[in-house]
Amino acid sequence: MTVTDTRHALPGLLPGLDLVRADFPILGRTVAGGNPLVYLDSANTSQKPQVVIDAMVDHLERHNANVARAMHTLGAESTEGFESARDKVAAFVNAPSRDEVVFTKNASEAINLVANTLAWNGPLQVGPGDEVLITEMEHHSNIVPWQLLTERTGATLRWFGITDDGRLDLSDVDDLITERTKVVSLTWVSNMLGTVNPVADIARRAHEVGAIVVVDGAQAVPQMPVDVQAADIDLLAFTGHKVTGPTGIGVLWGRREVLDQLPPFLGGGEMIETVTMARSTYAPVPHKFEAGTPPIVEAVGLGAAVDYLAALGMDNVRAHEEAITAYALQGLASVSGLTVLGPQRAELRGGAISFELDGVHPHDVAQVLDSRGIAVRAGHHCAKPAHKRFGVQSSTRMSSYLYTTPAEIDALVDGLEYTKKYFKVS
Amino acid sequence: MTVTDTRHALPGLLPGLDLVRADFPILGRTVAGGNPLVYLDSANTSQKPQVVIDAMVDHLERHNANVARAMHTLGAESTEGFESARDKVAAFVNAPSRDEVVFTKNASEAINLVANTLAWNGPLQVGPGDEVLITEMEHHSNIVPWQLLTERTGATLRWFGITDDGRLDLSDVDDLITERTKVVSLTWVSNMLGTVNPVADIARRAHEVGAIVVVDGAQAVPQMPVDVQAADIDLLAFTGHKVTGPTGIGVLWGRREVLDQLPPFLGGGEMIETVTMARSTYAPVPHKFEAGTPPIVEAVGLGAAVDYLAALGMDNVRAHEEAITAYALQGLASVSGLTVLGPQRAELRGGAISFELDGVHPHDVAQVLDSRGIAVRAGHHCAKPAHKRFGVQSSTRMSSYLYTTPAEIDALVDGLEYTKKYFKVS
Amino acid sequence: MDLDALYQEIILDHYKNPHHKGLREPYEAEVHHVNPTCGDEVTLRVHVSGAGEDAVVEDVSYDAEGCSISQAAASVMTDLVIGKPLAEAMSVHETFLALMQGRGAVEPDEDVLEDGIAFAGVAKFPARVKCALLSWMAWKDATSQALDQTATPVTEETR
Amino acid sequence: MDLDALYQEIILDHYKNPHHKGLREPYEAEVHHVNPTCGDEVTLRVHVSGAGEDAVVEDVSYDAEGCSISQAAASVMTDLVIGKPLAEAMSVHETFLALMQGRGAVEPDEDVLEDGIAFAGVAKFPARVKCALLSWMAWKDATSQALDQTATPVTEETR
Ligand SMILES: Cc1ncc(COP(=O)(O)O)c(C=O)c1O
Ligand SMILES: Cc1ncc(COP(=O)(O)O)c(C=O)c1O
Repeated sequence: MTVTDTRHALPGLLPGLDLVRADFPILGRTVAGGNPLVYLDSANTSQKPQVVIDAMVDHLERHNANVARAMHTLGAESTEGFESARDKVAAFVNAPSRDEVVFTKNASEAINLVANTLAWNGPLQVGPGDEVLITEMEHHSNIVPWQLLTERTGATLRWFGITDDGRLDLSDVDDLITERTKVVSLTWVSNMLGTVNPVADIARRAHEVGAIVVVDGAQAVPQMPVDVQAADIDLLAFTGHKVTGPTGIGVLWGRREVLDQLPPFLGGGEMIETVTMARSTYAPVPHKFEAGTPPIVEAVGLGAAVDYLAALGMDNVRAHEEAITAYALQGLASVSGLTVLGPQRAELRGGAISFELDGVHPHDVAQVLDSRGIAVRAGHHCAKPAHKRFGVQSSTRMSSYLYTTPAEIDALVDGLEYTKKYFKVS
Repeated sequence: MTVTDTRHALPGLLPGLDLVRADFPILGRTVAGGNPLVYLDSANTSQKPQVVIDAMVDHLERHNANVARAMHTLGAESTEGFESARDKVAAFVNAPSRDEVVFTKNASEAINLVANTLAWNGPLQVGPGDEVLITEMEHHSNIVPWQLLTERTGATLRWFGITDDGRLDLSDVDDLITERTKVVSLTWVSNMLGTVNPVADIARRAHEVGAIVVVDGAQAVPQMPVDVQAADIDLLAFTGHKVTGPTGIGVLWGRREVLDQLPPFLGGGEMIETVTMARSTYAPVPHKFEAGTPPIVEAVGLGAAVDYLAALGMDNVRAHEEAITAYALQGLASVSGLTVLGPQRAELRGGAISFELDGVHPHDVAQVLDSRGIAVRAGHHCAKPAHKRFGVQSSTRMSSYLYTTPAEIDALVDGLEYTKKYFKVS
Repeated sequence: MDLDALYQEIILDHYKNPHHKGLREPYEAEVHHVNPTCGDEVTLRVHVSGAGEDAVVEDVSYDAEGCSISQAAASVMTDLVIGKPLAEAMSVHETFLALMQGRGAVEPDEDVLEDGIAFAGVAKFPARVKCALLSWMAWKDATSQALDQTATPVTEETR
Repeated sequence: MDLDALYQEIILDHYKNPHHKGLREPYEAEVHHVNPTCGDEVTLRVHVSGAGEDAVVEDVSYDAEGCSISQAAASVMTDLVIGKPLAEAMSVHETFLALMQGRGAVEPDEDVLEDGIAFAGVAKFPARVKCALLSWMAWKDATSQALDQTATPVTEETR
C-alpha cells in the first residue's frame, strides 16, 4: 500500500486528493534511503504547490523591481503583483478594506507590532494598573511579546488556564475580563493541543469592557474559513509559510480605527508622509506599518497561495482536516501506551495532534519515524507553558494538511508500533 | 548598437560582462513595445542571477521545512541551508563570528532593531541628556528610527550637515561628537548623492567618547568590499535584495559585546531559552533577535547571492562600478541643462547618480525614459532632507550595478536628449 | 508605451500655463498635501459660500510643485470646480476619480470633464494616477474642513 | 538512515541504566542548562579539589530529563571525567567535541573516549549533536564557575 493509496475513501476528504498531491513537488520526494516522504509536520510549516513557486520564479525572472517608489514598467508590474496580493489576502479573511492588511515578516512580528507599539504614547497606551489577558495554551510568540510589554510598562499580565481535556478554562472569565483589561490576545487554534477556541464569544466579552482583541490566527487561517468581520475581532495575525506560501511574510489585519490609533512601529522608507531632520509625519495605514522594502516576491507567492486555497475552498479544506484528524485520533488510540494531549473529538480541534508514548522520548520517536520517511515534530512546539500544564516536558506532534492521506496516517501508526519494538517497550 | 555591445571596452569593466549579463534572466526581457530593458535602478533593488532563483526553487521543491525545531530529514536539510547562509554572510563581511549575524526582514528592520531596543532598560539605554548623531544625507530608514528613539526617550538627535560638493561636513565634528554622544549612525555610501563616507575615521572618533557606531551598509555592501573588522564599527545593517538576493531578508551584523547588551526586540518562538507564564529567559545571539520563523528560503537565496558576488570578486565589482560611474558622469556632463548632485569624481562615490534636468520634472524624465525601456528612479529616493539641503524637491537617479554596460549609459544619455526634445526644452 | 497618450497636448498646455495658480484670499480652509512616494506637494485654499444645498465653490487657489501631470491636473481641476455649486463640483470629482481608477476601461465624458478628458491616458499608468489625483484630494479635504468651520450644520449629503 | 548507527547498544544501555545519576554533595557549583529547541534539561553539580594544575574532578552529579542521546551522553561523560585531573578531563571534552562537530568524518579514539566512541554515529545527525553535548556544556560551565569560586587565582590555561 502506498501513501497515496485511495482505498480509504473517508467521507470529507478533498475531492481529487491525488491530483492535489501532484501540485506539491516535494511530496514526490523520497527520504531516508528510498522511503516516500510522509510529511506530518504541516503545523510547523506547510509545503508549497507548484503554482506558488512558479509565481515567485516568474516575478524574479521577469518583473522584479522595487514597489511604490519605482515608476518604470518593471516597477509598475512589481507594484501590481505586490498590491494585488493585498487584495487577495483581504478577501481571504473577509477584511472590510484592503488598507487594513499590513504585511509583516511572520506572525510573530505581527503580534509584536501590536505589543511593542502599545507601550508608546497614544490613545491605546498600556501602563501601570492596566491588564493584558492571554491564555496558557499560547505559542511563545503570543506570550513573550506581552511579557515584554507588561514588564516594560508596569502593566499586569494575566491568563486563562486550560481544563484537563485541553480546552480554555473559562470558569473565571468574570474575574479575568474586567475594566482593567486593555488587551485580550489569544490563539484561534492551538498549535499544541489542537483546540479551537470560542474566539467570537471571548471577543464579545472583551469588547464589553472596552478591551481590544488580538487573535493569533497562525494555525486557524490555514485550515478553516476565517472571517474577521463575523468573529468581530480587532486584530488578526497569521503567517505565509503555513498557508502554502513562502517564509518571510506574515499578515497583520486590523480594524482601521485600531490601526490608526497605534503609533508607528518601525521607522523608515515607505512609512512616511514627509521627513525633515527635526520631525516626520507618517503615511496612512497600511504603509505606516511597512517600513523599508516590503517582502515583494513573498507577497506574490502568498497571493498565489491564498488563491490556491480559495480555489480548493476553505470549507473543503476544513472538512478534509476534520476527516483526517478523526481518522488519526482513531489510529493513535490503537497504539497502546500512547496518550493524546488535548480534545479527543476531531470537530473540536485542528489538525495538530500532540501525544506521548510511554517509555520513549519524543526525540527518539521522531528519529525512528524519520528513518521510515515520516516527518513529525518533537519537543515543546514553542508551547512550554501548555506542556507544563500537563506535566510533560515535551511531546511528539503529527500535523496534517490538505494533502495528507489516510494511508499516511496508517504509515504513522505502523511507525509508532515499530518505534515501540525498537526501544523494547511493549 | 545593442545595450550589450562591448565595443566600449572601458578599463575596469568586469571580465566576461556578456556572460555575467547572461546570468540574469530579466536582462533578456524587452519592455515598452520591444525595447530591450536598460535597468538603471539597481540602488533601488538589484536584479537576481539564475543561481539565486534556482537555489530558492530547489529549496522550495525539495527541502522545505521549518528550521532548528524540526529534527526530521527535511528539517535537517532546511536548517543546513539556512545556517550555512549565515556562515556565508559572516565571511562576506569578514565578521569574526557567525553568531554575530542576525537575519532581519530588511535593512530598515536591522536599524530599527537597534534603535528600538536602545529605549529599554539595559547597559546601553538612551535617555534624557544623551545624544544620537546621524547625518543629513541618510536614507529615511536611518533617520526615522532615531527620531522615534529620541522623541520617546527624551534624548537629543543631532546631525552632520553636507558640504556644497555633497560630502559630509565634518567641520563641527568636535562639537557634534562629545561625551553626550551615545550612538553615531551613518551611511557608508549615500543612496542619493553617491558619497562614500569616511566610516572608519568617524568610528574612531565616536569610540573615543564611548559611543556605539551603527553603519547603514545598504548601498555599500552591494558594491564594495566591506570588512567590519577593518572599519572597526559596532553594527552594520544591509539588505538582501540589493546584493542580488531576494526581498524579505536583511542582515544586522553586530559585535557580540554590543548585541549581548541590547535587550530583546521581538518576542516569540526561537528567541527564548525557557518560557513560563510569569517570565522568560532568552537564547544567546543570534537567536535572541530572531523571533518566529526566520526568512528561510530567503536566506538560502541570500547565501547563493553572496557566493555569486564573492566568486566575481568584490574588488572587481567595485572596479566595474567605478568605471561605469566615471563613464556615466562623463556622459551626463554632455547633456546641457543637466546638473549632477553630489561628488563629481567616480572614485569618491558609489554607483548611484542623482541629477536634475532643467525644465523637466523628474517624473516626466523617468516616464519618457521608460517609454524607451530605460528604468531609472524619480522622486526623493527616501532622502528628503538631503534633497532639501540642495534646494530640490526631487531628482532623477540612475544607478548601475555589476551587469551595467557602457552602452546602457549611452542609451540613457540619448534618452535624456530625447526627453528634452519631447518637453521642448533646448 | 504610448507616451503621447499620456502627455496629451492639453496636459502640456496646462502644465506650461496653469490656470488659477497662486494663493488668494479670502478662504475658509488651507491644506498641504504631499505624495509620499515622490515628494510632490500642493498647498491649496478653498473659498466656499453658502451652506448645505446652497454651497458654492467661490474660489480655489493653490501653489504646487510637481510633475506635468500633477500640475496640469490642478489647473484643470480649478477650471472644473470654481463657480460651481458644491454638490455639482463633488459629482465632477467623482467622475474624474472613476476615470482615473478605471485602468483605461472607462470612457471619459467630455460634457462633464471638459479638458479633464485629456487625463484618460493617465489611467493606464498606475504610477501616475496619484499625480493626477493629488490636487483633487487636497481640494476635497480643504472643502470638508471649510464646511466644518461654517456655523450652519452640514448635512451628511453635502460632505 | 542507519538507525543502528545512531542508537548503538552502548547508548541504549547507558540510557536505561545511567551512571552517577542524582544530585550529590559536596559541590562548588550547580548549573541548569536547557536545549531551547526541544526543552531537554539538565541540572548538574561539580565538585573540584585543588587548583591550577593540581585541580581534580572529584565528582559530577546530575539530574536530567531528555532523550536517549542526551541521557546516555550525561552518563558516559561522568564516567569519563570523574576522578581525572581537570586538565585531562578538559582535553577529553575537546576530543568529544571534535568528534561531535566532525559530521561523521572524525575517527573516534577509544583510548580517550571509551564508551564515548558510541556517539560517533550521532555526528551524522546534526539535529542530535546538541543532545549529545548538552551535559558536556553544562559540565564545562559549572566547572568554570567552581574555579571562579576557589580563592586561588585561576590561570588562563586551566579555564
Ligand atoms: C542607504 C539605504 N539605507 C537603507 C535602505 C533601506 O533598505 P530596505 O528598504 O531594504 O530596508 C536603503 C534602500 O532602500 C538605502 O539605500
Ligand atoms: C499558534 C502559532 N502562533 C504563532 C506562530 C508563529 O508563526 P511564525 O513562526 O511564522 O512567526 C506559530 C507557528 O510557529 C503558531 O503555531
